[in-house]
Amino acid sequence: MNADQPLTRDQMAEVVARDIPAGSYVNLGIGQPTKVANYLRPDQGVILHTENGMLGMGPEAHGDEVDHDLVNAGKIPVTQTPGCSFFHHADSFAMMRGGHLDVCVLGAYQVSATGDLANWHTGRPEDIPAVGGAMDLAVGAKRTAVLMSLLTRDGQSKLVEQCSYPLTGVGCVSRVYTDYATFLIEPDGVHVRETYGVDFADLQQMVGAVRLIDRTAA
Amino acid sequence: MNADQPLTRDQMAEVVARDIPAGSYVNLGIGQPTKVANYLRPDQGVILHTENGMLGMGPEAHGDEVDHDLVNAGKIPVTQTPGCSFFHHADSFAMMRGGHLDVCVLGAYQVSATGDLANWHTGRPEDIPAVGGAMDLAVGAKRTAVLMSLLTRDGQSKLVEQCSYPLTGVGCVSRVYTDYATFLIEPDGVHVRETYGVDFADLQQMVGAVRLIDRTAA
Amino acid sequence: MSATICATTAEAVAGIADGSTVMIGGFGSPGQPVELIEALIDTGARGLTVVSNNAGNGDHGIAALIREGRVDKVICSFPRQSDSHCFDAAYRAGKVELELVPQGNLAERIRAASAGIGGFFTPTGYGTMLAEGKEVRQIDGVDYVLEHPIRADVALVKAHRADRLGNLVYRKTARNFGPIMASAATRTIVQVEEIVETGALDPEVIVTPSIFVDQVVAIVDPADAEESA
Amino acid sequence: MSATICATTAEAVAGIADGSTVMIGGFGSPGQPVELIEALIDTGARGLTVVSNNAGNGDHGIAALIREGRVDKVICSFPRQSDSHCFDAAYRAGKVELELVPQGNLAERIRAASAGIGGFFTPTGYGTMLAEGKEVRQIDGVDYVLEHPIRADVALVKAHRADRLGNLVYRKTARNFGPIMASAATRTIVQVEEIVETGALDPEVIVTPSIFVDQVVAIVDPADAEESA
Repeated sequence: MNADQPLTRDQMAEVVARDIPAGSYVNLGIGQPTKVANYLRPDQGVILHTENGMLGMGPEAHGDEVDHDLVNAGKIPVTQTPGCSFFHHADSFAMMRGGHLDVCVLGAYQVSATGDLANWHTGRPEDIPAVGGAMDLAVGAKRTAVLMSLLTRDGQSKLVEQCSYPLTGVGCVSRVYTDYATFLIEPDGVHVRETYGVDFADLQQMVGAVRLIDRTAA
Repeated sequence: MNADQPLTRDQMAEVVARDIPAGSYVNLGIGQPTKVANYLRPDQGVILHTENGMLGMGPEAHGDEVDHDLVNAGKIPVTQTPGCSFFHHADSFAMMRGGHLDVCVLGAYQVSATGDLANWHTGRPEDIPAVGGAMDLAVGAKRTAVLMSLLTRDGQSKLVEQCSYPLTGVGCVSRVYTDYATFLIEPDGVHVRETYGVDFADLQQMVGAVRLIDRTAA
Repeated sequence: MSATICATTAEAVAGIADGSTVMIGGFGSPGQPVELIEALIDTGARGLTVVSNNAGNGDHGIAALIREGRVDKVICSFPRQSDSHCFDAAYRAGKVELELVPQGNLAERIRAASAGIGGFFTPTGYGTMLAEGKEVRQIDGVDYVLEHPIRADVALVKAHRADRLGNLVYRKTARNFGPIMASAATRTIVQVEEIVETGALDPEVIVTPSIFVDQVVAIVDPADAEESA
Repeated sequence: MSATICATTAEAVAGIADGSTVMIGGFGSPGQPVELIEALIDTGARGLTVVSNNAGNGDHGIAALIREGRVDKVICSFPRQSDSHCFDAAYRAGKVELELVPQGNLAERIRAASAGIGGFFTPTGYGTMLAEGKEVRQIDGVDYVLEHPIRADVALVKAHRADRLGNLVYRKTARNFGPIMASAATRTIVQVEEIVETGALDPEVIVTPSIFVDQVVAIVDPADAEESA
């Protein structure tokens, strides 16, 4: 969709979901990317992995479904699906690090033009750092995608030449889904696949220093 | 036992069995050391490990007990005991390499005075080499014991200053059970705990260059 | 050596020395052995290094151990949570040291200790501040960081069922760090909801073989770390 | 990507290229996927590197693959057996290269490939001729050898049951190399005795999650490698 308006968070999740090939094994991290699950079609046959030791994770649990021994990476109670399996943490992260997941979707503070990811630490000395599985997810999947708003609250592009926040991984991101555009990070540069509510020239101005390649007509 | 005669193979196995502390987890390798199992008392509560993925291995299977999916490291059909468990090869060798087995008993071509072990390869160029789990077992257990005849067929001591056969492991053997004596390999040298059919002086002559320490009176 | 079935948590945790490194299972609340941790607090042991995915949540379990001043250092991946106020306060007061480890490296370092591996090259963390000062190497075109095993004197683990030999099975995502911690510590102490006769667990489904287990205690109705009073 | 249920072994192994590295499960006969190997022979693929614990026994399975001249190299721990005449003849004739690897290093190198580990320090083999020319390092007073992952294009694995997603369970000591090979190859082809409906396998007892499996074929009454005619 080359939409007339910037996408809402739900629309962004929908674009990501539509892009996931049928039959993929997918990790949706924590927070906003988990919304993508709401837009996966049953006939897509996507199987969700959660880092805390499960394949075939189902939707959030409610009421009597809640089982305190069954949570997702955000420690929210979830359900199981037929054909799910449980395994320990070393096996779960071997699955990630070994490149067995087809797609991983993460949030980000910043993504660089060469696919560096910053999403785990503000770098502020007063903040207690916590990394969790972010660095493992960043380098592990066959395709690491980022889902984020393009601009910070004060209007700065989060797609940058070089990350100023502490890195999560180097050169690991290949797609960036934002409210204003979907970007493909390729060896020859950052391609723009779609824009939403802006045209290519507007977008180039928004991201400033990062030189974009227009593929919206393709 | 300080016996009047050199020990038979069965008696050697019995001495090894008697030395295994109650409640130990033990690997008996392949070949002659597997005889040790015949002399373990039920009240010893010893649990046998086999490298091909099982704890709680039972005796050899006969007749209707034979199950082609249940074999020991020598690929001989065996039985299972209550409380046994199955696991894959990486887990099985992690269990060995990680030092979780209390005792491992192996055969040998030679053992050196500092506990080097040679038991996998004759070194003859015409022989096809095969190592199996020998090197893993040698370095993995809390205590690696060797069960072997003291002398080669032509009367050479297999307890040697330095192994002439290709090594299986360096400094890994701490006990050597033979037909003529039981040896303890310790930091200060090779101690003789018991002799069978020979006295200490005879034994020292048989092993030649390796200087022995007499503890038979202890 | 064979596992011992203990009548009480106090008996199970007896003898944990001051200054011990203690692995504690759990991913947040699921799998966290709250009753064993409370028994550890009761022993008075101090100067502990805790290895766990999180640094405690709420006021019980690991959070209580930190609040009571028993922990000098935490090795974990995710200390900051909405209800990690016990850790947060101790950390900001400079009372507890933090070694932050990416979760998969934490799991793999624990697994390496259990498997007798002296070190391994991992891609995770390469080029980040968590790899600063560590040896790096490019192998077949991929950049790796060298990481070393994390060993422990004691592991406290929560499983679902044990047999009398100490074989363990877990329940759903409460499995998490239990199996790898059980196999990486010199002494492994386990709380389970039920102890069954030896032979009652299918040998195909045992997750932690008894060789890794030293003490087992049954807690029939264990507290949830987030909810226990 | 999701696994495919195949009607025949020919369909399951289709497309294995000449020169492929092929992991083959089994410890001797238990776990050896004889029917898949025979289908591989039928494809005519040549110049293969076989990774397996043994180098074939009797006249079927791996032994037949070697006898038919399809194998350029074997990476294994124990080629020499009482009935390994097919390998022995090919080896002595200089037709097949042998890389001999201690069994635990073989398992750990396969596991490293599956886990994205670039290399690891193992104590096994240190100071022996099987470590000659390899990097060594002393860490905390223990001597180690650096070993690297063994990856494969294809794994042929025999399991007991699969569900329609490709989740696997094994049977007794036939489990052996199956789970680690299934997770270390680009493409994993599995023969099982029975395919059950998705959801029929207890999620707690699945040994190989479906993510590692590409093709599944049912062989109702599989041959034993030592006995098949």
